[in-house]
Amino acid sequence: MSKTTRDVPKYQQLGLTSSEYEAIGRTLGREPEDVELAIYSLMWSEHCGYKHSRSTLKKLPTTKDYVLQGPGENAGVIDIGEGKAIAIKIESHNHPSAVEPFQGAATGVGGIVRDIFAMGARPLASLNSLRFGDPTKPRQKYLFEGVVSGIGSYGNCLGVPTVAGEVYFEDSYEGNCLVNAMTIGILPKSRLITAKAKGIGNLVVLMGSKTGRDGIGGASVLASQEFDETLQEKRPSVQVGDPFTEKLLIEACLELLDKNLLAALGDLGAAGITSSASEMASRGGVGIDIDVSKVPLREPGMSPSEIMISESQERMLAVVEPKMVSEVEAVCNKWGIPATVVGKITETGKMDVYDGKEKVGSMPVISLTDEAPIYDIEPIMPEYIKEVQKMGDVPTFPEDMNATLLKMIGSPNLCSRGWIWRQYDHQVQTNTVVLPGSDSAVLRLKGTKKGLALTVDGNGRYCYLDPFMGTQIAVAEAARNIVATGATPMAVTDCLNFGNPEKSGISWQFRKAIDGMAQACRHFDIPVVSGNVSFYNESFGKAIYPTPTVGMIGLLDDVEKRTTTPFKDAGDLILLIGQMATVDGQSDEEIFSLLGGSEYLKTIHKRIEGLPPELDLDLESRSQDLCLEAIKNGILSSAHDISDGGLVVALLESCLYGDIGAKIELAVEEESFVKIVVELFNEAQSRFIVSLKEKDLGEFGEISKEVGADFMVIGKVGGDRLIINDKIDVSIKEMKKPWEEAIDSLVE
Amino acid sequence: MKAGVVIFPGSNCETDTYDALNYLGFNTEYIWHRDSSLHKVDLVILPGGFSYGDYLRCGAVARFSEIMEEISRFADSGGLVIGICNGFQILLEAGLLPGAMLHNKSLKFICQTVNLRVENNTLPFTNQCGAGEILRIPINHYEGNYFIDDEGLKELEDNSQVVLRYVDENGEATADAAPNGALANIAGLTNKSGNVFGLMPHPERAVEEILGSVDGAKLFLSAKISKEAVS
Amino acid sequence: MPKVKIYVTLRDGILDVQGKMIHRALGSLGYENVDEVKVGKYLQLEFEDDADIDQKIKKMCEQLLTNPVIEDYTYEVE
Amino acid sequence: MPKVKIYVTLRDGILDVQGKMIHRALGSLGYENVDEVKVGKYLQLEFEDDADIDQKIKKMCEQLLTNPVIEDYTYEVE
Ligand SMILES: Nc1ncnc2c1ncn2[C@@H]1O[C@H](COP(=O)(O)OP(=O)(O)O)[C@@H](O)[C@H]1O
Ligand SMILES: [Mg+2]
Repeated sequence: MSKTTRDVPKYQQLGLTSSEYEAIGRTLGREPEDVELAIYSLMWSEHCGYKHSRSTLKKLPTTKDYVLQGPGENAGVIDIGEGKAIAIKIESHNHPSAVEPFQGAATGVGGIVRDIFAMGARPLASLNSLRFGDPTKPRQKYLFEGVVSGIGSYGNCLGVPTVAGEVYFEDSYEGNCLVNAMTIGILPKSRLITAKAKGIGNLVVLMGSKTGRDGIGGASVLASQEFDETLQEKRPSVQVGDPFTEKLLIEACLELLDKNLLAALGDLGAAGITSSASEMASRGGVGIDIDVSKVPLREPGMSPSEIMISESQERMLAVVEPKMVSEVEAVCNKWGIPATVVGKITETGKMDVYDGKEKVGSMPVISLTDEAPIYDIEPIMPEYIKEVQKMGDVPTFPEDMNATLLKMIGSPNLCSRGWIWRQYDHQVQTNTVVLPGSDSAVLRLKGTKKGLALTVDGNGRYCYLDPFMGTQIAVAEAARNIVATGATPMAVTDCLNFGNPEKSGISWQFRKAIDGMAQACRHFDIPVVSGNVSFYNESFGKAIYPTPTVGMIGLLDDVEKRTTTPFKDAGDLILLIGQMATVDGQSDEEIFSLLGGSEYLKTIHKRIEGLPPELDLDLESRSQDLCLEAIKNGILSSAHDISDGGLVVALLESCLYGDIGAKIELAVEEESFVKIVVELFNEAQSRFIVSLKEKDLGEFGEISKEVGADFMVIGKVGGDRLIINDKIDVSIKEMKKPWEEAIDSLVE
Repeated sequence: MKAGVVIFPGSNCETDTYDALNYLGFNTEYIWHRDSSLHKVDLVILPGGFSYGDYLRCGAVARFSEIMEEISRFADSGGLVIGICNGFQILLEAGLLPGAMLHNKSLKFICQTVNLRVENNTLPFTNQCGAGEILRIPINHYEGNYFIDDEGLKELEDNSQVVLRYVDENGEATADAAPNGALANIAGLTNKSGNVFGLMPHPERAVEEILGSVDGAKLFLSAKISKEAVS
Repeated sequence: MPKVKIYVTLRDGILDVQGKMIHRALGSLGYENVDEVKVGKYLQLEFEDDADIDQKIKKMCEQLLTNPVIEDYTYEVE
Repeated sequence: MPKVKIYVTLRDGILDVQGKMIHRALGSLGYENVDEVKVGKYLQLEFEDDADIDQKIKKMCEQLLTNPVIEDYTYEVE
């Protein structure tokens, strides 16, 4: 042992502070044993204990009449009628993916899928939200390719379609990529089960893969500290995914639930048996005994601590009545899944760990869960905010707008994501009726007329400039994406990716973001039913952009009414829902400031500054109501929200996906070049591009009056070019190649 | 007509196939890989998925399943067998169809809809298609780069065993039209006697308007009609 | 306990896409003096005893471990 | 022209999903006396000359051919 490690007390090596160590001693009334220390260190880690977020998260709205299960379980569950319910959850796997992108992302998918079938739901679809650094750098390319293929390989093998997602490239993620995986599942309401241990004397059954040394302290420790050189040493703890075993585990668990053989079910994620067992006991208000000598091992010579905290993948923990055990074993056997009784439910209120006959640890269950320490770090607005929010001088805009547009549409953040989704099976289960390439994916629900819309959205750059507004926009954009397909937003699952929460500046970002999310969700009346917090996304002391990602699900009563992004028929009118961004009488500086935080400013002028666009929640609701009502009345041929890249990019996307042109006349003062540029590229919120038949314009106007939303007719679908006033004139065919092949040429 | 969809550990298109067949009016049953009988079905379908995780090689382990012996006997006696994607790979590994699959030439998984030209419309799987008709059906695989030696290829072509070929929008079997690099653009083929059919595309994903194409239905319906004509 | 090492490669005449890709990648990293790259599988088996070991290995390889349509193999017993 | 054979295996403690599967499949085919199966990659490189060959191989392996986070390798020059 080297000198340094000998001098550092063991608790500190495990990441506990001296006051935390003392608190453990007080709880136990003695010095903790090795096993106990290992267990506390993980349960009180940020990842399991939510020490820096628990109090803030309470601000989020989480209830509504159809919410069957809010935050606190493996996944949130909502009632969608006709006896069916949907489980939904998102989770980060940022740190494991930064160490080993393929396996990190693959096991991220594996983990979130287990959360879903742990609720009794059959996994129905997955999404992902990704962030990397500059994709022209070899390491970033390697991470990006590895993550995409890891997500694909795991999900494809399981037969769970990956139907949507988002990816952005910003320098701030260079040392710390983000990989957020989201899954939803469907269940008959009667099959809903929770990870709430019950029934004194019931047995605890471990199902799935054998336990090895992989990922000892992996996810929880990795996710609870910043990246630095010592990470190298942690490498061997990489966990490898085995999607084949997971697939069998899904089938076995759902069959066990259909046969009513389980009293509780939970997955094993970070901190393995430790967190699963203690959280199940804690929710049920009972005690639990675990005998590590019963756990089937993959490697010889594992210590009780190692067995308790191993993060071997593809394992589930169930609580079973003794008389059911043989039937449970029979079902597992059919699917080739080992199932072993490793403990029992007790009335002690303690988690007692045995190694055969010998008791090697005994801890009050709630001391591991509810009583984990809480820290409230004083939030202080970071220095950088004032600096970056200032808008610099008005630059000289490039004259050639066609070239500018070409550059934008071929840039990493705006180009087609086809390279990604072609590697994902997005059709298995034959429910995907709006494929990737629209604002949200839409699934039909077999046996009903209904459909589900799914999206995940975040905007790190906006949140960096203004975390409150940026997060509100993330919620609004997700809702807008759901609405653009004709669905009504139902629920949010959120993944909060931030830097080191012990720093007051990060604490400020985090609180502002939650305030923004809470206010927006309350306004739209969309409950947050599950989520995940990922802190310590820093490398060498530098934090990522604060990046809350918003996963959202919406419901269509009639899936036949779904609407997609692409323009359809020549002659259709093109309408802008919402308003033009500029108003008469503004100075050039005022107009220019509307480009704050935009893709245009970043891609063309390499500037990340200003304030993100403003969001007026009432205006947003009215715009959404107009779009949604029009779709429900069946009068829209296409709908697409305006977001990254602004009006012109949204128009071009509808052309590119539809393989058809458009002619647009914008009402702007011809002589003001600043105004034109800003109108084309600003990212003002609460807007959609929709198209419809001329005969339906009257009806559309009626709806707009009813809901009080603005719109204007701006052009017509047709031809093979996008023409905007005399400023833009590009061939759709010629734009298609750079747009479609941008990622290919980046990674090849 | 009674169809059986075989479930191997790791199959994941069995439900899709089952739903598609029922939608098309078949009377469909699942067959478990450890069953020793085919439940008197008229058509056996080996669905897509990742049997045994596709570890080692696709289909390499599944071919030893108990049910495969029955399927061999069934095929030998002229019974209709369709292997879709992983099912095709299993049939190749089992030697019920000639050739083998290699990694896609891009070394990437590919999920997209392709154009397929019907090369032989006299089979029990294609009699509802026109000669040279172009079908639009999704593919979804990592190992669909079909290979067979020169002699084998000649035999396939001579016997009109090639059923489907990847083609471009103009119906030409150009090299670029096979996204996976398949030899001679082969997407689907039969055995010599024309009763065992393997194909990489997923016809069960193209049987309803809402899924974007109904071209896959033609392949299943062909089997149904040819069976009804016999009985 | 005999340890068996089995090397599985693609048969001659079959395009080794992985090999080709790695060759290209090596080239672009500046390793210019590599003429050819072939990629195969490497299997390591531990046997309990060496009774009939050659015969067993051959049978395993032909039955399961390789696909003779596309693959060749060699092995070593240690 | 030196021929280099590189054997890449998973590092100890890293789950070998393929090996596990093959082991099980061999068992069910009646090969009972196999204790362990490990699956790795086998690379064959032909070099134009043997200048600095060891150094080059090591660099290649670390840079491209193996994933040092989860894999180990050995090699032979012929
Ligand atoms: N990582 C990804 N995985 C799967 N699909 C993706 C991914 N990234 C983007 N997509 C898909 O590409 C399309 C465009 O994405 P994006 O521009 O982020 O949409 P929006 O701005 O409407 O949220 C969407 O259909 C989205 O689902
Ligand atoms: Mg959108």
